[in-house]
Amino acid sequence: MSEAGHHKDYEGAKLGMWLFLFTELLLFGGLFILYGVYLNRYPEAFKAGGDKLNVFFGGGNTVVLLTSSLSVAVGISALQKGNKKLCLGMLWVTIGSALLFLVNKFFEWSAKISHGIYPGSAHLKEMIPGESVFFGLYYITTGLHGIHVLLGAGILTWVATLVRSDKVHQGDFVTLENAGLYWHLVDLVWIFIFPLYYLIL
Amino acid sequence: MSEHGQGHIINYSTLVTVWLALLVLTATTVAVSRLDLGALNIWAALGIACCKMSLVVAFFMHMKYENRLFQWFLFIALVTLTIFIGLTFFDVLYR
Amino acid sequence: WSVLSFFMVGVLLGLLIRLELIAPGFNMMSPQMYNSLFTLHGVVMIFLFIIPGIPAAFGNLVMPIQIGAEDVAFPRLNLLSWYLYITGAALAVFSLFTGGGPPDTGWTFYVPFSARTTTNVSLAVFGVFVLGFSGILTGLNFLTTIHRMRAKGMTWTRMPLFTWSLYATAWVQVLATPILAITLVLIMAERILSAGMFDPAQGGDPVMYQHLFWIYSHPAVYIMILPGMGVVSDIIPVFARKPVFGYKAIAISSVAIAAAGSLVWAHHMFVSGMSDLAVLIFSALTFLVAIPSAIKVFNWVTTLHRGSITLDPPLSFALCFIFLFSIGGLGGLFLGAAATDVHVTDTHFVVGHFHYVMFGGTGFAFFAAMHYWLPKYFGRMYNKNIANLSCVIMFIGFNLVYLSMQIVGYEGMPRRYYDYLPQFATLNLISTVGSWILATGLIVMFVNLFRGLRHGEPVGRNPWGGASLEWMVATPPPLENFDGEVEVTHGPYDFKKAGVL
Amino acid sequence: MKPADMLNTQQGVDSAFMFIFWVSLLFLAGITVAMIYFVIRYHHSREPRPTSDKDNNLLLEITWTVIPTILVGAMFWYGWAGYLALRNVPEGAMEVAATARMWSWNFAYPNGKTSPKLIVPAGKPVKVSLTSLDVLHSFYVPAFRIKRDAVPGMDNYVWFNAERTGSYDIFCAEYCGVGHADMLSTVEALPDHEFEEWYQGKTATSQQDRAKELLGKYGCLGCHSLDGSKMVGPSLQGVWQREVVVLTEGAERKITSDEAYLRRSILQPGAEIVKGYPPVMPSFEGQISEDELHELMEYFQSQAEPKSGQLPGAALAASQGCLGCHSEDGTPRVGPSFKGLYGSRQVVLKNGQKLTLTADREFLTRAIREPASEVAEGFQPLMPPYPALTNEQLEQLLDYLESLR
Ligand code: HEA
Ligand code: HEA
Ligand code: CUA
Ligand SMILES: [Cu+2]
Repeated sequence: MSEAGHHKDYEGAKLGMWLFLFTELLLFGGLFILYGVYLNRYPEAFKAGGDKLNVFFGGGNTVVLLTSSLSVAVGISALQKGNKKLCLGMLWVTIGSALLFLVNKFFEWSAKISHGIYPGSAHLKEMIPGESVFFGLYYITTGLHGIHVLLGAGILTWVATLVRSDKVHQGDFVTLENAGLYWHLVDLVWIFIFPLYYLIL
Repeated sequence: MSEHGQGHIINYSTLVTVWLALLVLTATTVAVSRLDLGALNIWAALGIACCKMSLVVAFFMHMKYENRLFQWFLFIALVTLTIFIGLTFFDVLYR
Repeated sequence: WSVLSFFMVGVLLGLLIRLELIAPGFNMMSPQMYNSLFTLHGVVMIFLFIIPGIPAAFGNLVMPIQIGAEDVAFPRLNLLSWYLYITGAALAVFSLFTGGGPPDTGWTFYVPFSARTTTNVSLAVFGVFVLGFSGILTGLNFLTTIHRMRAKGMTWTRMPLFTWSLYATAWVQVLATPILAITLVLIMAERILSAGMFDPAQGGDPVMYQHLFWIYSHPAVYIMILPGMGVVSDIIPVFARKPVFGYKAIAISSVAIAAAGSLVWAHHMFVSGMSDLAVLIFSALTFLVAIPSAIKVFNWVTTLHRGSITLDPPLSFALCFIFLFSIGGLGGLFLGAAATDVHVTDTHFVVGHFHYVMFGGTGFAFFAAMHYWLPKYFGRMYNKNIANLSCVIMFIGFNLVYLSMQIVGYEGMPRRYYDYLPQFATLNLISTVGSWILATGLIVMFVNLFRGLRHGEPVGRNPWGGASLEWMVATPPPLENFDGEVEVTHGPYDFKKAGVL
Repeated sequence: MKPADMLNTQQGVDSAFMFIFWVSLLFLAGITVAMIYFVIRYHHSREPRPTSDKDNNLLLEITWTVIPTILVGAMFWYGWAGYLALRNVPEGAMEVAATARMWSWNFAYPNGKTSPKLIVPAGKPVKVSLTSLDVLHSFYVPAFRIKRDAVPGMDNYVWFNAERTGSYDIFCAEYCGVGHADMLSTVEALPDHEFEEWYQGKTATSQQDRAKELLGKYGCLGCHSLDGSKMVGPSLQGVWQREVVVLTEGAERKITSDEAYLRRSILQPGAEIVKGYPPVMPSFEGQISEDELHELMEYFQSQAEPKSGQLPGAALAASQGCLGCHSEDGTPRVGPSFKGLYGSRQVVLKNGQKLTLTADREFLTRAIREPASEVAEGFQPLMPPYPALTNEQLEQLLDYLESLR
């Protein structure tokens, strides 16, 4: 390793980040195991549940997240090329998308809740067995994902300020890259949530 | 080893192309879900999601340009997850 | 910060004392209290002591030096992990005094009971969640450190076996702990939101909880034992004055245990109502893990062959480790075989099994590690004779306690019983008396160790004549471990080249 | 041995156990002896320098990988074969449905009979299907090496064959809360005809009949009445735990007629004579068997039990699992004891406030219908509500509680 290796070990930092992403992957993996098992047990109820979810909210949010993923990726390339302004712009786009996503989610959830569909609700208990499992999982999975979106947005904001104050720059951009990696993971998880919950009809 | 730890810079145009591909796949998955393929529906949805995942990982997350070690790690993590799911199903399916 | 991490283990031990000792006293407390007691005993021992024990205390101290690095890859992350650890511990302790009283679910938190009981399970579970996070950070830190920060010449085959075992452990921590995290989140969702994920009335399946729990918690037992095996692999050659036998076999078997150990979780569920096919598969896979463990044991014993052996305390503890771990592990074979497990599962046989592997295994390895490395870090030596004596006392007490537990379990006494039928009384009595002997031995050991580390004879760089890097730096090791670049030219057990033979 | 040939559940388990045990012992002994020998033989006082620095041997590594592999393979196979035997129920097994709840067992037979003990014919295979009403429990009979969890919402089963008559412990082996250790019962394996008698008739009468038969067989009834009237000897009605004045070698003593006393008066009738009766009873030592004595004692005891034993509410209390938490004899368990509960003053917590009230019918009705609303001080709010209980059944329970006041 080079002399300054301690702080500038890019590979090491990225390796650590990737390992962390694996843990996130497995965290959601646990929920996907449950999903798989219960889908197998209650195919009908899951279809009925999926029917009640709004594809437009889900699809819209998918597009929002994909776009935000693009914008971070572009932002990173921009910083690598030394284009700080574009990078910052892109970061703001990403953070904006994250907020948009959350607003969307908020409306979606409140619509569901006003229909009496929320964990432990009396309405759910009356539905065919399995449907309440579907919605339980839906709330836990999207809730956990929502927390990650929030966290991701927070991290990106923090990195954006670092970029602004030139603490992260063309010659030292791991922090940005790692934040980007985290954000992509959030997107990845959604890529699976979307078809599994909104599109089983 | 280059100064910036293989700081391969990806073109904007590549990124945008990938993004477009992702949108197309999203549309496809919605469309496919409208068809009634029986049990195949879920597999189709998963297949498409996996394609999207590979695109994101390879380009947005630069995995294509990282060194072998990273790719191995990713592989290990995915295999682990698959095993967890797979072995669980030996119980659930045959109960 | 490494000193801090040691300190915490010390504090912890103090905290545990009461908890453990009380466990076998059966007639002086209410059933509810007994239930909370073994729950806490289990939670504290597993999540606060034995999982973080060796990696966090000795891993952080020793591993960077062993590979010639100045510190771990992410020192700040390490600090964070330590804070998380303290927070988690505090939460767990806090759960005793607040809400509906101390949790009474057992350390396994099985639903539906854990979702129904009125005691303060949520907080305890959250504490464990935080602890899990702390473990994940340690794990990824170690992986990165070992991959990126090895000194020049420190090839993979020159890494001490302790480091190898930590490497394997770290993988398990990174890949299995998240499943625990999500499982615990689900319990909280179950309790707070009544999400119904595992509630049969709502279509959930309690057995799925067990799958998720054990997907983590079985690999976790290898998180506990692997570092212990690493310690023993490092100690034996030093005191036999000859290179470890089968270096590659031991290193590979560490990784093999980590890998195979991730595939066997459902052997805890043979009577749960799982499918018979699953029983077949998991029973077969379970036996697979026994093989690498056997390989290690054989290699250790062979290392002693034709050496020049000094029975210093670290070696005494290490030999006790081999014996006790073998009993525990061989007991595991009864549990792995489907038919016999049906009879002995959830009895004191299991309790005996896991105390043998966890306490007799990891615990004794931990003691061995303390006697081996602490003089290095404090610069002083304890009284070796007293240390050996305490080892003997503990060994005797230990077998009394747990062998009788295994027998009483085989005779059919279920675990988590505060009261039992008269036919089990004699063995329980022996067990309780044994625990007093064991405790005496422990006290002797700790007193001797602490006295020695404060007032004992000063020691030099290399009190044991070790050949791995930690013995090459000053005593106690300076902040950055090495002055300047290190170049490694020989293996960790090459006593001749290291010039210590 | 093929699993299908198994006549009981123990064989497979035990043979697997023995195989693993001996292999393990062999290895353990080998390792220990080698360790000790090496430490002594190569101690540095004997060998100041190591005599070898050999650090690997491929052949050896392969040997000690392959041999354990074969052995564990065999262990696995034995274990699996034994397990299969536990899963394959022989044809024609009698079916009993066991229901577990916090904290008691209830066994239901095909003809609708229920019992808190598992009464089975000896020598016949029995299949027990397992369900739970609340949390996980586990049905464990060590004598038959069987165990299986009772999981709510899931159907599990075990089978066994009690080859000899006798009483075998049943434990709950899956942790289920405060009463876990008290969730005990027994398998009572009876000879065929006795089982049939029990199965067809009522428990009480069959026991009664047997006892009367015995009393007749040994001629007891010639001197002792069963209806309280005095004959040559004291009446056997209410003989259990009764205060009597006896003469021991001329000296008067007041004693309680407990089991020990009753046994003595059958085996050594001359030792203590109840005041006012002639010392004429012959000893039955050597004639009456231990089993028969036991049966008589049980009979006396059952006769002495309070009337509540016969009330329909008592049976309900047992089958609904009330007795898992509430005792009938005054000892507090998970919940307050039933004895003396009816009509007593109780301090309860309602919405966090303390109230003192009388445990009348109204209160007890609420306590059963909505147990969470008022909780007796010093106890935990654990009791489940019983929505399925009919009003009639509730009345029966209340009558039963009244009888225990
Ligand atoms: C340090 C922790 C640790 C370790 C290392 C192990 C090691 C093993 N364990 Fe154990 N286990 C626990 C901790 C551990 N266990 C705990 C905590 C529980 C209970 C949890 C709870 O319910 O609360 C448990 C429970 C448990 C069960 C479930 C029991 C039940 O509840 O029904 C099973 C079943 O298969 C099992 C099996 C094994 C096996 C096969 C090994 C193997 O890895 C052992 C391998 C070792 C050897 C085989 C000995 C050395 C080799 C020789 C001496 C050479 C000769 C060998 C051969 C010929 C093969 N364990
Ligand atoms: C590392 C793990 C570990 C260790 C070391 C121990 C140690 C001991 N355990 Fe524990 N035990 C568990 C982990 C452990 N246990 C787990 C996981 C469970 C299952 C819980 C559940 O069912 O959920 C369990 C359950 C368990 C039971 C079964 C309860 C039941 O099922 O009913 C019993 C019963 O006897 C028991 C006893 C003991 C005893 C007597 C010791 C003794 O060996 C302890 C001896 C130690 C001392 C007496 C401390 C003295 C030390 C000092 C005095 C040092 C002084 C210190 C300083 C100066 C810093 N344990
Ligand atoms: Cu029921 Cu334990
Ligand atoms: Cu295990």
